[in-house]
Formats: sequence, structure tokens, C-alpha cells
Amino acid sequence: MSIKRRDVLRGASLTAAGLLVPPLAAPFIRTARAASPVRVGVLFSLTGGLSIIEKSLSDATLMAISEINAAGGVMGEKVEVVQEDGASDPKTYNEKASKLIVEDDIPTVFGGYTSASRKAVLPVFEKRDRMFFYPTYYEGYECSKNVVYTGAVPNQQLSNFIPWIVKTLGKKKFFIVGSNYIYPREMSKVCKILMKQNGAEWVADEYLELGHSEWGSMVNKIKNSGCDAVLSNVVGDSVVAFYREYKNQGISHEKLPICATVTSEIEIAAMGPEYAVGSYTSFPYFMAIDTPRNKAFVQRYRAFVKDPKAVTHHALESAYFQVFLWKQAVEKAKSVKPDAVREAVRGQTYAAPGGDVKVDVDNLHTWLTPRIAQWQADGQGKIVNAYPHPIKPLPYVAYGETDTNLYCTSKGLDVAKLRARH
Amino acid sequence: MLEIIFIGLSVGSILLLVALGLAITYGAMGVINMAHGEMVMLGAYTTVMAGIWLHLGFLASIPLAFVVTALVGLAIERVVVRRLYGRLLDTLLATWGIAILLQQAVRLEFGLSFFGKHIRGLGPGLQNVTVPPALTGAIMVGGEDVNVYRLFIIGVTAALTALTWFIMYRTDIGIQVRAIMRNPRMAAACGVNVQRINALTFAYGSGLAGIAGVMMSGFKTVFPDMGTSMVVDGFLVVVVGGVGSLLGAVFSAGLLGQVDGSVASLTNDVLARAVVFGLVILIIVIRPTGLFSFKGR
Amino acid sequence: MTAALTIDGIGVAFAGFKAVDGVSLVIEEGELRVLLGANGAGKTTLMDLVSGRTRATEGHVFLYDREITNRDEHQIARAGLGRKFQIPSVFKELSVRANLEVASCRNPHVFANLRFGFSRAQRRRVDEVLALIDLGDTADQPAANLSHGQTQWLELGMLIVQDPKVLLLDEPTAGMTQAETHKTAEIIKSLRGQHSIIVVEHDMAFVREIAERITVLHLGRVLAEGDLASIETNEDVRRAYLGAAAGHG
Amino acid sequence: MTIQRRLDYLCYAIFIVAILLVPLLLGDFWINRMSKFLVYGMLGVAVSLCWGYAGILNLGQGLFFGAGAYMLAMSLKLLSNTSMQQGSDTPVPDFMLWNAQPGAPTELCCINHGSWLWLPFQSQWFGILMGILLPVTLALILGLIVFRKRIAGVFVSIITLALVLLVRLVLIDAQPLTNGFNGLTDLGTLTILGYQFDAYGLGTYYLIAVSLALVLIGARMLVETRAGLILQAIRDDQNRVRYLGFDVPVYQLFFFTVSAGIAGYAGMLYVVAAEFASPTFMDLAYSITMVVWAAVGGRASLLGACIGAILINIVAATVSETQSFMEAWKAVIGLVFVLVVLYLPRGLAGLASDIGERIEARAAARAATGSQAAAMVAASRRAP
Repeated sequence: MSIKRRDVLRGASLTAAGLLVPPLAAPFIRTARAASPVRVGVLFSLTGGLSIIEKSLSDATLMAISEINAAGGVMGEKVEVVQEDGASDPKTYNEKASKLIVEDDIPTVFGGYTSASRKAVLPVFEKRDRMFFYPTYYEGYECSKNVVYTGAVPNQQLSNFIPWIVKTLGKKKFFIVGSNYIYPREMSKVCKILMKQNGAEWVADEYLELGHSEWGSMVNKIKNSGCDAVLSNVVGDSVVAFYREYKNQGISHEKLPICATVTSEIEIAAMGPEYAVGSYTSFPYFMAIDTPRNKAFVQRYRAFVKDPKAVTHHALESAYFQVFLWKQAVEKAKSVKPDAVREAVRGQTYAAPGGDVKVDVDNLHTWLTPRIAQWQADGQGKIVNAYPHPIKPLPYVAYGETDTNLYCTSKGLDVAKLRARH
Repeated sequence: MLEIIFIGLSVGSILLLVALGLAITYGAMGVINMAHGEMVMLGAYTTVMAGIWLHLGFLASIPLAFVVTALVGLAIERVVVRRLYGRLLDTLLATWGIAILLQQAVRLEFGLSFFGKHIRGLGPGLQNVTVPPALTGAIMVGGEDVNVYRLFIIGVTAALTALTWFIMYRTDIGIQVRAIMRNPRMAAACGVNVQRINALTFAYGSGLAGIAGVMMSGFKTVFPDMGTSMVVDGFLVVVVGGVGSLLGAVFSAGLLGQVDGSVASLTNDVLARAVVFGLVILIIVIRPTGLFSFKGR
Repeated sequence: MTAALTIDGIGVAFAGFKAVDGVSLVIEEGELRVLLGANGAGKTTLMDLVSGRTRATEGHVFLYDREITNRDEHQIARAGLGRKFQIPSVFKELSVRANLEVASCRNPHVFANLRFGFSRAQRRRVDEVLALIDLGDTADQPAANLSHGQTQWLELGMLIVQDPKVLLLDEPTAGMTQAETHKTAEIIKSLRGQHSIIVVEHDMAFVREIAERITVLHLGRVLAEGDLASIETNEDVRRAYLGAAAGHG
Repeated sequence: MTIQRRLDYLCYAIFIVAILLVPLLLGDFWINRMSKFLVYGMLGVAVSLCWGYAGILNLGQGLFFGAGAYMLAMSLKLLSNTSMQQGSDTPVPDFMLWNAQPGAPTELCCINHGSWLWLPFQSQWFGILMGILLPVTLALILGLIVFRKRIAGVFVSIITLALVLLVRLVLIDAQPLTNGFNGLTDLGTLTILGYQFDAYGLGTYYLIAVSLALVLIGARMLVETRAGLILQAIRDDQNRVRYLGFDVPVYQLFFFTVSAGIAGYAGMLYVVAAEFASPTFMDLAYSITMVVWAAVGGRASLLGACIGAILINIVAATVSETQSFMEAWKAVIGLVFVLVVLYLPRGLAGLASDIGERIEARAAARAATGSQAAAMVAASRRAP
């Protein structure tokens, strides 16, 4: 018995030693890399809670790169990927970003999902002047020359949404509910401006901890609030519990629809479409967009991830097309250098799966087409309203920015305009 | 008012559902099982997988989830926990490691994703569980809409609590478990097969977590990390109730549920959480042994 | 003679049951008193009351002329009362020497103890006691390695180093062999005169070896008090104690 | 001084020399990364002091770490130029402008309720002072309540756990004051006596390395004092210590507070190296992870816990950056935790001391057999 234990102990210590030695040596060994001149970083969470979404963004990015490589690469060179795991933790995001930039000397990184992750990596990109392609819809109020934002900003999700709810659905009293962090709070701010403009009002503006899944009292409040529509900025896995509780408390989307800004195909599939039928979401991209290009995209994605039931969604589409925007910029500039890419990417257009997109020449955000969908029993959105063309991104719309009065331009943020506003 | 009480009751029953298994493994066995939340998660995934691969309905998954998680619990007890009895805080650390392993196992589809193989129902994404229509929506009770699913959860929790009470206080095995709780050596001297009873107890506690998982899958989201926050709430309930006291767990789950529900209804959910945490701290400071307690090992 | 420890009508009730009921005792300076009594007579509870572990519901305790009733344990200890437990309690992960060194700290305040090492006098005292309790060879081993008897002696040694005016010893020979018991008696006898000592004991052979004066407790009250001979001939004691303690052998 | 203790000191010396020399071999990135890992090492020391020596398992160490981090980050935030750029004349954190009601004055005093709390942080030294003072005060208050009530063992752990969850919740909810979930980013650079501590520079590395060396030596000295001895006695048997006349809660409180101070200091240093502060510092998982680091290294050894924390992070970083382990690295770490608790209950430090003892014993045995052999040889010579 004692011999056995000692053996086990020895085995364990050997294992431990074996595990420890290579990492200890790692910083001192410079592995010889097959140095492709075109290297990019991919930084999403593959572990931790946020991997439920970020894994799909990572897959879409890798799929775009493999398609580019299959078609001959960029400037005749195969794109080499250095991938890292953000682990759903801003600390890790920050560390891996600096690994990609400082250690691996990579000029451009695709990645990021939450605002917290973007904020944690931003200083790394700005201090070393590298480019970060960020595919997620976010709250705006940012004007970094080191980030290309390919997701929607509030005006691209809300400028048609609120007027449409008020005019077409005839709703006048909103209950605003969101997860307790910056994106929902900022969205609610823009919503309120638009509600005022359209002659509607809000009866409540409530927040729940991110990841909270006990919706009993909140839904009860909604029921008793006298509102006629719910504007939901609820994020992540809370969404599923929310819609289920909603139906289970006997509320129907026909009378009191949830109009959401974050609920995507992923959450609908997870909750079961029967809970969402009749509710609305505003996004620039839906899986249901009925064009051959999009259908082909969905099929390619499903084949790529080897899952015949996989769904696509807005951030995923952005994660995919932003790689092509980068490719075009590199080819235009004939260089992968951050400066060159930044200048070349301004004004780039691309025929994305969901329609044409364009990087704004001023603020490096992306022109997207706002769309409103009503969820159907098959888990797909039926597009009930759409802009005829992509609209200009306005990251400072909550502070009075308009198409003709830009705060964020290629020269940077115009502080005077923001100051006048305060 | 009635609505608020119902919400509180329902929050309490959900807390109790998770805490019940912990009250057994921690209270009776002195094992801080941080992987308990992952047992809930496995129960939920059992429901998902049973639906996809065996075409089993939601209700039929309940016994299946119990068996699956009980077996996993048994394996954990055999391989890890058994060596750690009496080292309370070490059980916490080791089971924390197990929790990470289980999460990753589900996320990586037990390693198959490395070979490009995918199993539907596993992986990092959100999963869907179909709830029978009879358990969705609301019924009218006394002029109020009452959430059927929550009624169902309250019923299941009550039944499981009664069953657990019966096992603990009215069967031979229960007597042996309680003997071990009070003095394992003495129990062994009296002919109780301590190893066997410990293994069974741990398996039963894990099985209860599995059933909790089925219940959760019907109204929360199923994903690999879903259990992490639940285990914390569960521990707060058990410690506030008094370690080793089933009645204490029931009482404290009810108390914390009502406090959470009513504060959330009157003000907001964030404040409700804060008040619950504050209350827990206060209760432990005033009564370190919990609301109901006896001296155990 | 001055009284070292005065217990005046002390009592406590647990859920209505009077475990100790109005016990009065006076221990003279330098006296060695043996406390006899059957299980449940209230001996350990009386020790708990005196040393501050249990709060008394009635009565008073004085250490010389200082009242220590219901003070915290460490205050009572600091006032000059040391206690040895029935189940020996030592610091298992510390070395034998370190165990004694902890006991040798004169100043109990944390900031006063933020210094290294011990004075020459303290070290000498520790060495003396190590010799007295015969643990010199194992001084650098963790206390966990000691035998049961050695652990008892180590705890006794800690009390000696602590140098309290009054010592409470709860069954110091429990679980010891005859030789060990004898050795323990020697140690205790060597303390006589310098300390006032109360010993709780069952072992009559040991009691005969050390006892001067004996108090017998029964059902929480003092049944008899006197020297060995008078106690052994006391009818009440024979009936109550020896009868009830027959099971002890 | 025993041989073992001499070896022990030698290990400290080797470790300190190693961390002082290692940057000579590293590039910018690894210097920055090692800076962070040394901070984790400091957390290991704090956990070991509290848990290994005082027997108090604090599952809310992140509270003190986070408190220290936020205090310094607040000061650095006001130094950052993003505060100036966003449309205000005096430094106001950008997120306050963002969360402000339209028409609110853009002064730190009154841009929102509570923003005046930021006023003293305009002095960097105030932030630095508070980085120690706040965790220490929190620990004092918490400890006074907990230890006076003689709450021990797992109940202390549950209280600290609930407390860290509570504080995290409030911190995120107070978004106009704290920037909520996003934390404090875009910080200015810590500047002391004109020297700027760049996160990737050697200056920051040596600030942290020297701090760690001092903390390590200080903590070691502390546990070698009589008070440290008494503390270990308390860990083994509280009651016995009480009956020796010591006021047990005061000792527990003292070391609990010192541990909190170290954690707070570590939090500050982390901000310097990572350039941000985040509510995730107060995540429960993070606090438990710290405890596991210490367990892997050896809870009862300050140096062991410190090295454990550093090693685990190096392993985690390397495994997670190995392409084939990219998604599985957490499972590897989980497995290491389980194996260590099962097979190395005293951690790497325990393993090291076992190996040391075995070598010592073998050397002694060899010496013995050697002399025996020599005696035999001599005997055979004498034989005709």
C-alpha cells in the first residue's frame, strides 16, 4: 500500500515536473515561425461563459480567412492566423492582446465581443498603434483611430425601430429593461430621445445584473406597469429566461410585444421559438435575409462548423465580412502596416451576406442597413421593415451628432462640439 | 400582494431545489462540493441530449437525469472525494477543479471536438429544451395569472424535500447516514458500512442536483457555465439554514426567497440581490451556526 | 495563609439542569487540592466556570482579591490562572520547543510580540522545563509526533512555563501507563508550594500519591471536604461516590 | 539554526535573485507578463499568510485586491488625457461625462451624485495611500466583527464570499461613479519623482519585483516573530492559546489585516502593469483561483505559495497559447488542481521538503554505509 502510494506520488511529481518544464523554458525559446508576411491575430473567448457567442464569432473569422486563403490569399500570400483565447475575462483579453501585439508583432487583430473586453484591450492597441477589427454592435461614444467598428451603433439599431413601433404598431408607452452595464444604459438613452421625438413615453427604465435569470418580479412589474410595449436591451443568457417567464406569466407578444435590440437567432433557438413568436428585434442582419448570397453564406458556415443546425447572426456576419474589408484595404495599400491599413480601409465597400457595407471615411465605423424582424415559429425573423440602403454610423448620436454635424472625424474627436453639448 | 408572495415562494423553491443536494453532501458528509452546480448543468444537458437522441420528453428526463448525475456523483466520490473526508477546505478546492473539468468536458464535447466530431446538444453554445405545452403559460387562480411552470417547480421541490426527509428520518439508510453525520468512527464501530453509505449519500445528493438541472433547463438557459452561480446561492442557503439541518435549509430558502422576491418587487432586482447577501452575512455573524443547528462532525 | 482562589456559591444551569449548584471552595496559597466526583458530578463544569469557558449564572470567583467571575478566558489566564484540559491540547504542527516558547511569552499584546527570539532567561526556563518533563530529545520534533503521555506532559510543561498562580489540572493522568502516572505525580509534586493547584482525578492510586486535601463533588454540590483519611472514611462519600464510580474500576 | 531552515533561507535568496535577473532574458511582452505574474505571487503570499499561518480561509481576497486596484486606478484615471479630451476643462473621467445628465456641470465636484468622492484622487498620493488604507480598514472592520464573535473555519469563508459578491454587485451598479462592468480603463501613467512607470518597462518590473521581495521577506520575518509563532499556535488550537492569556481575536485581526494590506498593494501594482481595473477582480472565481494557486504552491509556505501562483500562471499562459490546447487549457488547469489536492496536500513546497528530507536521509545513510565499508576495508587489511 505504502509503496503504491509512493509510486503514485512519484508519478504525480514527475507529471508536475513535465508540465512545468516546457512552460518555464518557453519565454527563452524563440520558436522559428514560418514567417508569412501576412499575419493576423484572432482574439475571442473560446472558454468561459461568453464563449457561447464568441466561439461562433471566432469560427466566422476563421472561415473568412480560410476562404481568402483558398482563393489565393492576400497579395499572393497565405494569411497566417495567430489565435488566442480571451477566456471571457478582461484580464486575459488584455494579456493576450499584448501577447499578439508586443510578442508576436502582429499589425491587425480581429476580435472582441463585450465592451469590457474592448475597453481592456484598447490601450494596448493605441499605445503601439495597431489595428483592431471589432465586429460587435456597441454603445458608441468612442472614436479610436485604432479600431474599425463593423457592428451597429445605436443609431443603426434604433433610428428606424422606435418610430416604426410608435407609428406602425401604435405603441405609446414603453417599459425599458436591460442588463446592468454600459451598452443597455446607453441604448436606453438613445431610445428616450427617439421616444420624445415621436411622441411616445416610457413608464420605467429597469436594469438587471448581467447573467441574472430570475425574472419573476421584473415580468410581474411589466405586467402591472400599464405599458403597451417592452423595449429590451437584455443581453446574453438572461434573454432566454426573460422570454420564457414572459410567456409563462400569460403575456402575449400580440398585445404587449417585446421589441429587442440584442435578441438574436442564437437566443431564439435556445429558448424555443414558441416563446418569441410575434416579438421584434432590430439588427442590420438576420439569418432570414432572402438573398442567394446570404443563403450560400449560411450553408458555407454550417459546413465550416460541421453543424447542420448552426445559426448565423449579426455579430457573426460582421466578424465574417470585416476580414474581407481588411483584405481589400491591404491590397489597396499594398501593405499590412497599421497606418496603411487604416487609411486604405476608409471608404472600403464590400458585398456582405446581408447586403452592401461600407467603412465610413470619417469615423471608421460601418455603414449598415437597419432592419426590423418579427420572430416566426420556425425561429427565423420575418423582415417587416428595412431601410432601402445602408445608413451612416453615428457613434455620438446620443450627444447630438447628426449626419451633417459629425463629432468623430478622421482628425479625431472634435472636443468642442461635445463640450458645447454638456 | 399575493403575486409577490407567490414569486417569493417560487424563488425560494428554486433555491431549495439546488440547496437540497448540497444540504445532503455538505450537511451530512462535510464535503463542500463546488461541482454541485455542474451536476445541475449535467442534469440540464441530460434533458437536452435525451430530447435529441432518445426523443424522450421533458418529464421522462427527470428519472434519467437523476440516474446520470447520481452515477457521475458516485464516480467523483470514488475517485476524489473519498480521499478527502475530514479535509473540508480541500474538498472545496478539489471539487472546484472537477467543476472546471466538467464544464470543459461539455464544452469540448468530451474531447471529440478535437477530432472534428460534433455531438448535437453539446459544445459551447446555448441549448434548447422543449417544455411540454401543459407546463407553459399561466392559469387563472383567484383572478390572478399564475405561472404554471413555477407551480410545477414548487410541487417538485416539495416532493423531493418530502422524499429526502422520508429517506433521512424513516429508513434504515437514513438512520445510518445520520449516525455517520454525528460520529463516523462510532458509526463504523457499530457496523455501519461508512464507505458505502457515504458513496450512496453523495450519489443521492448529486442525483437531486440532476433533477434540479432538468427543472432549470425548462426556464433558464442551458450552457456549460450555468451552474457556477447556482452553487454559491445553494451554499448560502445551506449555511444560513444551519449545516446538516434539512428543516433549516427549507426555512432559509423560504426566507431568502421571500426577501429576494419582495425587495425585487418593491424596488429592483439588483438591490434585492444586495439585500440577500447582506442578510446572509448578518445571519452568520449573529448565529454562526445557522438558524437551525446541531453539533455534528 | 492567604486564599489563592476563592469560589463563592458559584452555579450554572443548562436548560434548567443545574450542573453546578452553589459550590464554594477556598484554595490556600501553595495548596494542592484534589477534586473527586463521579461522572456528571460537575467537576469539569466547575473548571469551565472558574476559567471563563462557561458563564456562571450565580456566584463569584476571586483570584487572590481580584474578582474574575465571567471574564474572558484570556483575561482570567492573564490574571494568573492556568488550565490543563482533559483531552490534551497542544499545538500539533509546532515543535515541542515552540509549544513551550509560546507559553513563555510574558507580554500578551500583539505589537509587543513583533520581535524575534526569546530572552536568555526565557530560553533557560524552557530548557529546564524540557528537562523536567523529559522531552529534551524530542524538542525539535512536531508535537504531533509525541505519544499520548508525552503530549500530556507537554501540556503540563506549557503550564509550568506560563507560571500561573493557580493551576487547574483536569485528569492529568488520563490514559497513562502506571509508570507515566508515577512520573506525572512527580512533576505535580515538584510544583507544590510554588503554585496553588486543583487536580481533578479518578485514579485513586494517583490521588493517594499526591493528595493533601480533597473535595468531593456530587450532583453539582460539595459533598465533603477533608484530608484523605477522613474522605475515605466518610459514609456519604462511600455511598455516593464509590458506589456510583464502581463502574470505573 | 537547523539545516532545514538554512536551506529554506537559501531558497528565498535564490528566488529573489532569480526574479531580479530574469528580465535580462526576456523581451518586452514577457517582462510585462512576468510583472503581472509576480503580482499574483504577492497574492499567493497574502493567501498563505492568512490561510496557511492564521488558518483563516478568505474566499474574498479579491475584495482587498480590487479595493487596492480601484483606489490607484481612480487616481491614474484622472491623470489620463482621455479625461481631458472628452469635452471638459478639468479632468473628469470620460465615463462620467458619458453618464451625465444633459446640462449637468462638467466639474468633478458635482457632475453627478457622489462624483465629489473622486475629488481627493486628483492627488496621486491620495490614491496610493488609499490603496493600502481602504483594504486595511475593510479588513479591520470585517475582522473585528468576525473574530470577536469567534466565527471560524468555513463560516469565515462564507462571510467573505458573500461580502465580495455584495461589493462587486454594488460596484457594477454604481456605474456613474465606477464605470460599472467596463471598469476603469485608459489610465494615465504612474509617475513617482518624475519617473514614469511604463507597463512594459523594466522600471515597472523592478518596482514589482522589489516590492515582492520586500513583502516576501517582511511576511517571513513576521511569521518568525513571537507573534507569528503565537499565530500558528492559534491555527492549531485557539482554546489553548486563550488559556495561555492571549487575546486570540487581536492576533487573527492583525494578520488578517496585514494579509489584506498585501492584497491591496498587489492590486495597485497590478493596475500599473495591466493598465486597467475591472470588477472582474472581485469575481468569486478569481478569489477562489487565488486560493488554489496558494494550495498548489503549498499553503503553509509563503515562498511556496508565491512560486505556486507564478508557476500556475506561467503554465496556464503557455498551455493556453499552445494551439492544440487553445480550448482545453482550462481543463488542464482543473486537472492540475485536483491532482495537487489529492497527491500533494502540502503543495509543491511540501514536495520539495520531502525530496530534501529524502536526499538528506540518503546522504546520511550513504555516509553511514561508507564508514562501515571503510571499517571493513581496514579490518580486511589488518587481516593477514
